[in-house]
Amino acid sequence: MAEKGPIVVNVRQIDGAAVVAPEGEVGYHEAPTLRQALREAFDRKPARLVADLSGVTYMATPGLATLVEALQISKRTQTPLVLCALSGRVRAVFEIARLHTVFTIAEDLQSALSPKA
Amino acid sequence: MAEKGPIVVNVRQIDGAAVVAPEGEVGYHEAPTLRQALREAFDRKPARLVADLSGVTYMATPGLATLVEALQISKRTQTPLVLCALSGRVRAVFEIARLHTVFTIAEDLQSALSPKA
Amino acid sequence: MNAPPDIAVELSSNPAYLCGVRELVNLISRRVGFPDGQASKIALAVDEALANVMNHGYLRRTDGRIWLRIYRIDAQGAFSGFRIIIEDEGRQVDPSQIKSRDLADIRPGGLGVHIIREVMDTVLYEKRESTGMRLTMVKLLGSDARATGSCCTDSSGGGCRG
Amino acid sequence: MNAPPDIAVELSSNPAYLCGVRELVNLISRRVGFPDGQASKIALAVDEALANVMNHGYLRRTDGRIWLRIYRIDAQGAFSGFRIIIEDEGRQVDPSQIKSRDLADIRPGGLGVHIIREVMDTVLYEKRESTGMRLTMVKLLGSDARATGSCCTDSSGGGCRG
Ligand SMILES: Nc1ncnc2c1ncn2[C@@H]1O[C@H](COP(=O)(O)OP(=O)(O)O)[C@@H](O)[C@H]1O
Ligand SMILES: Nc1ncnc2c1ncn2[C@@H]1O[C@H](COP(=O)(O)OP(=O)(O)O)[C@@H](O)[C@H]1O
Repeated sequence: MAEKGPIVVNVRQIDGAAVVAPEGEVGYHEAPTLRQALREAFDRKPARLVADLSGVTYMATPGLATLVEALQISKRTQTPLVLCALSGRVRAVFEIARLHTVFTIAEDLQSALSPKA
Repeated sequence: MAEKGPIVVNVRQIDGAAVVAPEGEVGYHEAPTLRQALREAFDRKPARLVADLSGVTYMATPGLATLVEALQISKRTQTPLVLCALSGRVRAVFEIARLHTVFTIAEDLQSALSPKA
Repeated sequence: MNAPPDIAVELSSNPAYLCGVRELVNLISRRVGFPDGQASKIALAVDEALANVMNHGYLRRTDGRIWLRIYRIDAQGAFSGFRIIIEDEGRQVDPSQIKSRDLADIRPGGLGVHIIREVMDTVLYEKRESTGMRLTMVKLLGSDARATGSCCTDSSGGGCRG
Repeated sequence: MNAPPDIAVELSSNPAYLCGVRELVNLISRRVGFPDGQASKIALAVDEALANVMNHGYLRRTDGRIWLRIYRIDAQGAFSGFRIIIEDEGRQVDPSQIKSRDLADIRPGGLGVHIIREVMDTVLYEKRESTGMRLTMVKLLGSDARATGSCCTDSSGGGCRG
């Protein structure tokens, strides 16, 4: 069982959408905490799940992998998953991994919550 | 002769005051450029000299030493020297060196230019 | 190759040090002349490679040793890139086992090696003679293509193409 | 003291590397538990010490070698501070010559050593047996007083108080 790192994940409910907002660096130690928060959020069967990454200062591959897993749950449960508010640094990691085309990515929380996203 | 580092020092004239504003990291390589800009500014006999440090990201002791030297010129020539807009990091260096009490330090450029400073 | 590295870091296999080493690599890459974007990518790749040593080489033990060495590559007197070598004393694996996953297959895992290959011009995993692994990466200035060169030979002479 | 350091950096005496090493020390200090303010001070002191080796030890030659080693100090199982050692192969000077200046005397120079002593709990300069100097600094968690402890003995046994 992976030990959990010192990461804060804020979870809110906005208009039927679950907004999961991790803060700080999401690496090997922190990813399990994010993973659990995402799983619990899916379990509550929201209309959509928004991962608000505005507070993420650094994302290493365990964080990416956790989001890939969330994408699978999203497909399986037919719950739209939208990522939003990626900093330049975080976006670069998605691009290097060529994952920016696989996810639905919105500019900010506002547009992530809008039905078009 | 010290080699000069890649530092930009902006020099302006505002109401008879010379405003010298270095940008970036002021370390061993960069200090000579700042030193020369300060000396030239004093040579033009301004009413006061303001060192605007708002653009300084890091100040190592050669930078401090250059300002100490400017303080001596300021005393000798009776030209008031005011430092302003120190970031938390730059201020900390002054405090560790116990030099924050030796200089006149203003919050921002505006108050550095006001006759009270 | 026998010249001393321009900068070398020896660290214990403790993830607490990853962030500091990443920033060191990032800042040094900028200072020697890599554009900011490339410098962050190099730092990311080194971060992933070090995390892999901690997780797979040392199985998350924090008392293993890791050596990171960075050599400048100069061509015609001008800086032209970095050779970065990471060595450990951890578990040896067949270099052919270290593969990036197929991106079409969306699932967690295998992203680190993928990123390392995307960022670097050459990526070579080898078993060290004694114990542990050696990863040699070359990043050339201005190159922004994924690793294509030879890959994955081990010291015993076996080889593969990733 | 014979245990391997938690993290060690070997660099050439090139000021281009100062900024990266400073950030490494800053981030690692935070990660192990120093408050942010103390971490920046530790980074500043290490930066000054490395710059001094480059300027005074190697007289600004950029091909000298510098070794920085950081050891965790644990007391009763809890992290309680860092021991930081910097070694070079540069010019040897009598440790008593390395002094911080009197602050009443406002003039440039001598600030680096002053800052190192302000930040660290113990500061010890020594001649290495062979060649070059060794600077050993201890910074304890929570301490924010200036260095008071013993200072400036060299290996030949001479000593002084700064
Ligand atoms: N330094 C290493 N030592 C041993 N095995 C490694 C090392 N680096 C990578 N590997 C192997 O390559 C695989 C892919 O690594 P990576 O792409 O980083 O994905 P992940 O770490 O998420 O599994 C790992 O699962 C592991 O089996
Ligand atoms: N690593 C070193 N090797 C040799 N001499 C040193 C070293 N560090 C400091 N010194 C001596 O101590 C003096 C004070 O150093 P410092 O306080 O940093 O001021 P500065 O570098 O501005 O002279 C230096 O001028 C130098 O003579």
